[in-house]
Amino acid sequence: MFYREAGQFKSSYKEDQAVFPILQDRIGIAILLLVAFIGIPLFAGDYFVGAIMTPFLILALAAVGLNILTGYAGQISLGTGAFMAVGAFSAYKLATFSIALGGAEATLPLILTILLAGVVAALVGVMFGIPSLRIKGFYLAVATLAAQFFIEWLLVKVGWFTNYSPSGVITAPPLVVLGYEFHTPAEKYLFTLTFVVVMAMAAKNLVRSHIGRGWMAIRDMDIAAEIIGFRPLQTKLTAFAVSSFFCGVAGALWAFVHLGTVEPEAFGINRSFSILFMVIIGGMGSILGAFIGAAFITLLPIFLNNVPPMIGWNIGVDMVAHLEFMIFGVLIIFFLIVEPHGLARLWTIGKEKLRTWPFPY
Amino acid sequence: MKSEVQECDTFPKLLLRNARQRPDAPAFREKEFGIWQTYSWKDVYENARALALGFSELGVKRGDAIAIIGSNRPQLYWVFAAAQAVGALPVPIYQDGVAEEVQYVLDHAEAKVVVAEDQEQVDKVLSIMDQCPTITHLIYKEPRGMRHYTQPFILSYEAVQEKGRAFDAAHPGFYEAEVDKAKGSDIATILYTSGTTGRPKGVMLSFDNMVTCGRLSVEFENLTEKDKVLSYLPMAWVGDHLFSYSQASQAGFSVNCPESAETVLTDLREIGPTYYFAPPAIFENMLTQMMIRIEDASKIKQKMFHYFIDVAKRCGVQILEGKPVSFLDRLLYTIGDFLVYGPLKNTLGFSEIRVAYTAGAPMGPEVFKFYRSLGLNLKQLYGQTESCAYVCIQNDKDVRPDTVGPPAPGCEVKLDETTGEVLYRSPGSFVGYYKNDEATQETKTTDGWVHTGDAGIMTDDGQLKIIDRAKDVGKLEDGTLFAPQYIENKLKFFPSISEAVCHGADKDTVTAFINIDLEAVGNWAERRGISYTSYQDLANRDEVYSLVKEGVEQVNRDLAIDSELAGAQISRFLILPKALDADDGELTRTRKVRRRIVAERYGTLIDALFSNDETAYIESQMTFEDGRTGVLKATVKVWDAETYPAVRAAS
Amino acid sequence: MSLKKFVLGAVGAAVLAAPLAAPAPALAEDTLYLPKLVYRTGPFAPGGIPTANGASDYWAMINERDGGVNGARVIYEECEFGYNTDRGVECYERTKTNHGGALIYQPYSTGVTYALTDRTRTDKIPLLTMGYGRSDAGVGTAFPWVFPLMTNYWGQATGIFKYISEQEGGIDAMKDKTIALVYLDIAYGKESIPIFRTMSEKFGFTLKEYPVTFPGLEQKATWLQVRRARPDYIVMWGWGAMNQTAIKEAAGIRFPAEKFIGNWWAGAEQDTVPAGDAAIGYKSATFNVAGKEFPVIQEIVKHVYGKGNGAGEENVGQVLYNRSVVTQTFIHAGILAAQEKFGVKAITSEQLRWGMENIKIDDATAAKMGITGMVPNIAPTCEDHIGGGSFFIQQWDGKKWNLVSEPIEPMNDLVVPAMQETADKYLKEKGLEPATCG
Amino acid sequence: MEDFVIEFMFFLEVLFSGLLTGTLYSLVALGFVLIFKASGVFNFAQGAMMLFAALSLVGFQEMLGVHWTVAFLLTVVVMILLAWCVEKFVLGKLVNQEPIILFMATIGITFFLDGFGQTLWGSDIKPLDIGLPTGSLDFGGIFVDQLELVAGATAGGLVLGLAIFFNKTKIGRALRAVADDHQAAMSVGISLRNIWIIVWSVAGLVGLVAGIMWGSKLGVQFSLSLLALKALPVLMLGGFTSIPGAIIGGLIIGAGEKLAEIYLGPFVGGAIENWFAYMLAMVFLLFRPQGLFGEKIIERV
Amino acid sequence: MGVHEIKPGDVLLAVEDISLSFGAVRAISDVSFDIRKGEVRAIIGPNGAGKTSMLNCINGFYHPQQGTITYKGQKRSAMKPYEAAAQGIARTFQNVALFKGMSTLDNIMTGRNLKMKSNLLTSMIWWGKAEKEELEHRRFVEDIIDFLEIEAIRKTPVGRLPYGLQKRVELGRALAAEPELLLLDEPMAGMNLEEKEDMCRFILDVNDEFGTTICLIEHDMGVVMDISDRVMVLDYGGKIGDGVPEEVRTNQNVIDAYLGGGH
Repeated sequence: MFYREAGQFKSSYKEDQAVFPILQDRIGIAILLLVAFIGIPLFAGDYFVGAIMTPFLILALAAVGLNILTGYAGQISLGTGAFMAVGAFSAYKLATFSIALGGAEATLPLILTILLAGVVAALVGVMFGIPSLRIKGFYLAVATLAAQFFIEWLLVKVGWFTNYSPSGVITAPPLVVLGYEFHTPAEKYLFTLTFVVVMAMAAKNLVRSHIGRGWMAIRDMDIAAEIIGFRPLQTKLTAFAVSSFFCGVAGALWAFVHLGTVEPEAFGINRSFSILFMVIIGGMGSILGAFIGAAFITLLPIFLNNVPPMIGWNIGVDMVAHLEFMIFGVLIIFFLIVEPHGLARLWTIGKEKLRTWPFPY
Repeated sequence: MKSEVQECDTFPKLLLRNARQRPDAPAFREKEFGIWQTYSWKDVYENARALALGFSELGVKRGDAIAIIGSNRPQLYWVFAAAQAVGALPVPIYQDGVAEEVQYVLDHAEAKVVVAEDQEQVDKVLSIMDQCPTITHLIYKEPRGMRHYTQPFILSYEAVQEKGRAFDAAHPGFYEAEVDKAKGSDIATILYTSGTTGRPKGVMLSFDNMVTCGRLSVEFENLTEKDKVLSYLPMAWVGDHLFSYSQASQAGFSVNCPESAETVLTDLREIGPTYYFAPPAIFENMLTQMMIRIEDASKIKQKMFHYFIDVAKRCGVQILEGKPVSFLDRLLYTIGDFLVYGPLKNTLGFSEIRVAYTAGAPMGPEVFKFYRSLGLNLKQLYGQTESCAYVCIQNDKDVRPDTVGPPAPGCEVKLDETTGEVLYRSPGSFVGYYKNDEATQETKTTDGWVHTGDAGIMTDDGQLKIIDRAKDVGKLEDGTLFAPQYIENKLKFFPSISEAVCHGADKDTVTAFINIDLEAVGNWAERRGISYTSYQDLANRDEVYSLVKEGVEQVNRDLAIDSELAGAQISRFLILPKALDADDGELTRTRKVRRRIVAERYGTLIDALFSNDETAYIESQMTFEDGRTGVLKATVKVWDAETYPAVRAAS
Repeated sequence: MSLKKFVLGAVGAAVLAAPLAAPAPALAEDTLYLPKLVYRTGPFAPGGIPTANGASDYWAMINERDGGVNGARVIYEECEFGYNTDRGVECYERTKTNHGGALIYQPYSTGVTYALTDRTRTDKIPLLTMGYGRSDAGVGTAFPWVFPLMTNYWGQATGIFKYISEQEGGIDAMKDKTIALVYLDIAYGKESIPIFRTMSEKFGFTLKEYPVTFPGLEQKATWLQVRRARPDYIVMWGWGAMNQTAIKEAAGIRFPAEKFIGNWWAGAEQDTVPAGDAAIGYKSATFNVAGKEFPVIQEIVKHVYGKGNGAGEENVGQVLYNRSVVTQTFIHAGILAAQEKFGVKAITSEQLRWGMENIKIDDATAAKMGITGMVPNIAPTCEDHIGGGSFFIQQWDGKKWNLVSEPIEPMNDLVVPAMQETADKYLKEKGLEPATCG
Repeated sequence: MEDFVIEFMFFLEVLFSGLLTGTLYSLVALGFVLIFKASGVFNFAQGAMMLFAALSLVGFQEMLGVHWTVAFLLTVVVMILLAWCVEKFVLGKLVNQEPIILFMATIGITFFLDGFGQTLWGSDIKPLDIGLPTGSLDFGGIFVDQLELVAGATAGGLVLGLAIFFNKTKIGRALRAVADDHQAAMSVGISLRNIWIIVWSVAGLVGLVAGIMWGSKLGVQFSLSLLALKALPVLMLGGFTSIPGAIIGGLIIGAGEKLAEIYLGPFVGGAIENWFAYMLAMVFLLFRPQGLFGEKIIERV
Repeated sequence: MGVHEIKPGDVLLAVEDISLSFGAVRAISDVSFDIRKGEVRAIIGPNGAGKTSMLNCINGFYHPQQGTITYKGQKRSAMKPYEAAAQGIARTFQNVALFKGMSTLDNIMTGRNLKMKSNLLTSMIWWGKAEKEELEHRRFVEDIIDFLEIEAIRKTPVGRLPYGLQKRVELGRALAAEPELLLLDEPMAGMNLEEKEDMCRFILDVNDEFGTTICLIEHDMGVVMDISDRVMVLDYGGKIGDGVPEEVRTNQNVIDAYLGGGH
């Protein structure tokens, strides 16, 4: 309906391969970015920015990470939480490195800290990805679950990771980049948003490169992929590394930007599951899907929880919570029945419909 | 000092001008290897120059004919200018013509060089080489599969250009001199008419003809270098020659060639031309497709679609022509534009169109109004090969579905008082038929008036209205005026009817052959659970007959309120067991019905229509989809249709 | 994306609508807004329900009986977070600005406490974590907005040890004894380990640590080890489903229940009743006394349940219920103190912080609040957010909890320096300056 | 020497209690296997079904004040009803979808059941007492939990019962057929729908039994649904499709994690049961990627 | 058998005395043959004759228990399929093995994989090297698309294509690797006559235009005889005939195997 594609011809491969080849999409995404970067921080309250958008974005980033592994490379993982934890705790260790040596404050630049934390998570991810060469399908979940429980356990057990904090809780240093401290929820949100946007772009670039095609090839038909020249182990491990890198950065952001003080349980098995749900509901093999899925899994329950009091329906918080669970469950099933391949597919189909509007095809 | 108009009196000169004035502006685009490969005017000039000199190197002399056979490709368009630059006559040939048709033209034009698109065309030409002794060289554009063609006279396009460049280096100034030798009155090209009857005739057009028509029409429509056209109609057809060559050279706009015949619609959508031409059949076909597609949409969408189409029917044309319309209608139309018309034009690739033409055959007024009501500035153009397709053009502000507009700038039109035949005198009036003076004299009077062969009426305010081919217009036994095409066009507005042939001259009543549209009716049948095995089977179904009958009777009702033609309503019809086909000679390549052939071939059916028989048996030669020929044997039902008494229109 | 926009829009609408929907009674009357994060659902609901009910009932009673605190009506509002830290944070952010601003938060969740430590500092809202949270949060200069009050985990650990040594006839008698520490292997459970290790070193008893994997449904391996180690006492740092399993398992290895002592989150009816007979004789720490005989509880029964209201009668008088009620009386006292000091009825959260630092629960106040004998006296200061509290040991007799000890004071000579040390480390990592007092 | 005897006795006790715990895991895992075998669905909701069944049982007992056997029967009816609903509203609409989609759908069921169960029966902890013995027996210094003995016996009985059901009854044979080939099952004359209802009912029943066992041990409370996590390594080790695999897997995991915790745990700080179970399963899978009893995968092109 | 009479060209790949068995099942027993550079070599045989297994051995997917494979003059030890691919052996599959989640274009692009060098970091950043490389290979792939006349389905997800086109795309994917040796596993299986003719034309064109050596297997003798330079016949894992099509056609063993009706 909104699309007027006639006349948008491509006279170079560069234009043809663009992420958003359609003008209307570019306009849409520009508006979305404007709203995200300017509209929301200006007009939305602290609650929306700090308690809804920031965690949503961070989890969406983790979902992008998992989507690379599960959606693109076809390797199921239930260790996302652990890789986030690795990111969070690595960032903490890196940031407090100089303090631990007796320095006055953290010296490593914050952004570098977070990225390096992602690298550490990537290394750990590669380690736990090695069994993927032999173990396939649902069975692979066992390897990642082992990572999940083992890493959680390790972080609780080994005091070094938490600088010997008695309870195993880590405390993030202040968010300072080039002398500027990110303090208010809106500032923290913008910090997160920038990270997420840049990394989502990077993810999109990756999945449309030959590396991404390798992942999809392995996912769709691993034997054929190997025969045409993809090295299975290398390809899978790259996926594990990149995925874990994203999750690690998300974990570091979660600890440093969102919570500030965090215990290992924040990255427990439930986190892993919920991010997997985001990927499935959002749509496997779609960067956009990761965002939609994250919105569905994180925002919808909050929304459902907010509705009854908003409409003046006073039924007690426990009842509201129960209703929230039931409706949420029903909606998951509903959307799966409507479109089993995820909300992103629903969006794609909707977009296709808009492009051919008013015709059905 | 000559003005630019005088200066640039030939195409090679125009090309040079374009290459200087707008060297980097896109001149041609071709969808190839997934993207629109773009050639600037400078590229075109350089390529044409190399090719032209290549021709010289091959021994082409002034006045030699160079035949072009292939689909619309930039490289083939360049042959025009290249040939003309060295004084040769480019002769484009319909690429889907069978070998003997091609052979006739090559032979008649005494072509010396043939530029063919690909292996398929090369093979076709090779198969008739023996009968065309004038041919010295065969040039191919697409090297695929040509590796094993070792004949010395077969050359690649690049090789010729290479020779040309070498020649250029050896003879500096030769090209410029050759170009300068040409003057406006020289013959620029020979276009062969497809001819509904008999052998094709070679229409000689001078530079003055083509260049002037191009210039006048460009001025008339304000075409600029920013415009885009999609060139997908046969290069041998005068219309394409006018738009893709003459006007493009004049205005400097870009000509866009589709990737292949199958992808025309996609490519049309991608390019989004600002200036578009299509014969009525294509517009009709698009409309049919639209109606079929919308029937698969959800009920709500269908309702919305039809509602807004009705709104457009009510006020769309007025809005397009800037006439007063009620606020509510205007509002509804705006909403409709967002919800329906805009998207519709978008899916068709018409979003950016400023001017669209249709010509070549009269167009059903309903179809015509439909497109205009969507906000598409569709206009009728009247012309023929002999006039460089330039006689009458409708004005933006005064477009009527039943006329072809007033004479175009520089043109004069008059009617033969006795026969009603349309005659014109224009800058585009052809020089003569090649090697056929007799025909030239028959057609062109000494004072320059050209007979069109069309019957027409001049309205009071000077607009020309074409009724039919002059020889086709007849009278029923009782003297009632009978214009078969007029009725046929009305019939063809129904999506289920793809073609119709009416009979009735000198008979007591009008009858019709109907061709159903396989896709539309097939879809319709599927939705109703009617199974069928073939076109023939489907065409013989009672359900389908009923469907067609509804259409026929609707046409009769329409005719009943038309004062002049009310008496000629269709009383009986039948559905032909096969689709009329150009391969069987029943249609021309531009999909006009060859009445004589149809009448000969289906004589027994015509007899049945005018008898009281309920069925008729037919045996006929036909070509199957895979190209095999066979004999068609069928028993065909004949149905009666209701006719209505003439209604005097209130006005 | 359209769906995302829809959800975002809807959520956004909810957010925007919230301040509009909330009536603005401040014009008409003074109010005190006390949001409470609760978990009436999810795996920890058994503990969450009585705590939530206690608070709900108490403020209902205050509004009903007194028309609020000094005439300022109390707006008590619950936000369900299901013991899920993310949702707890969301609840906090959702409620903190409602009704003129939240006065104080009491999350009853370690995870949420950690997550809110930073946020409450920024937002200047006190965080009451009575009996849980960071052990070092008692250092008021480092955590000016956190109020653990009473005792922290370390104090509790030293107190339990003191109790054990009393049972055994003095500290010296502990030298050849073995204490098994069975703890839930998460941040909360680990909190007491350092102080136990210090005590073990100092007092010469043998300490055996037995982590129980979260959530502690399956503890066979732990108890087999305990059995092999044959400890003299078992101290348990448990929570939720772990507790009754542990009590059953202890009975399974025929460990004498009276030598099995839980901390105060492992000593409620919810832990002992499901364990059945196995729990008879089991002991636990508590800083509040169970039972319905206390005036404040009677007032609740009279003013709330007597009028057919109330959140859950079956919880009234239970350990966790009473603990929540006691917590509310401390807030009540803090509000009173702040009202008096600042001379306004509708105090702000910053004023309440002063109030909380200046409550003085002595016999007189306790009598006034109706909690005499229900809880030890405390008197926090700006520097000391604990206030020198003490606690009791109680024992389950199969029907109810009975006190079996006098108030026990922690070994502050051990606890305070340790607190100071980790608090200093916290400040350094955060790059913060200590707050000044006075 | 005596030390050795004591150590050995202790080892035996650890092993035995591990095996018994393992059977309790197997009970949970059995439900997964049944559904996966017959419909290829990895039923994430098995834990929630177990909780829901146990909650219903206790709820009926409390609400109606009836004997537990009556409540048991009522619960069975509820579970059959649930199976019918699952087929009717969820699986029936997702026929021929990929496994991961069906998996996600069962997550929807999980959320719904969690909310629904708590709405009906509340979130409080509820003691479950149907007269199963508690406390431990002393076999010469080896303590054995009576409840776990009962659980072990029940698990054994269930497996036997299921084996008979699958091998000797017409429905059972159809169920096995459907696992191999949907077309074949159709030709037996039992509709896929009914088979799904039956298999989900049976899984619900198994969940109920597991719920009773675990509920007697822990009290009926929300945390029961978390036990599904303990069943995962069992499943992966035993293979998703093998009933004996679930039993053997349970025994291996149960014994393995207890032995590891006691003999390995102290060296690394303890509480290693959770990850050890998965590591164990993973190491197993590295050698047999299709699980203990899964069919060998031959790669073809 | 007159091997030496056939058109000149070095031996590209030689298989000597290969045997392969799965447990007790013997898939190939003691087969030797060679493929010469530039020829179209066919392996035919009834279903289950061990044809696919032979291809699997050649491209390293199966490792024969016995015998040697010499490729480009070098004896090959047990290698992984991707190593074979790196040495210039590409193949198609009997049951189309396209990557269903990707478009035609992307599928063929995967064939360029071995030639693409950009690493993780440059790919993430995209601008510059990675993009340039991607576009260069796109251009190459477009030639293949043009060659195979599949322009219209360039952006269509392959799952939606009819079978015949899928096979064509698969051929495109193999061609994208610019292989020296192209193995085609029943390229015409399941096609109608017209599609078969098209495929034959493409195979010959590939051989002709790119000079690619082709080894194809088929169970249907007819088409193969027309387009192959040499044909080897397998039956029950053993070689029963080898030579130019005419020879094979008249070979009694072959006639028996095909017409004997023993199977």
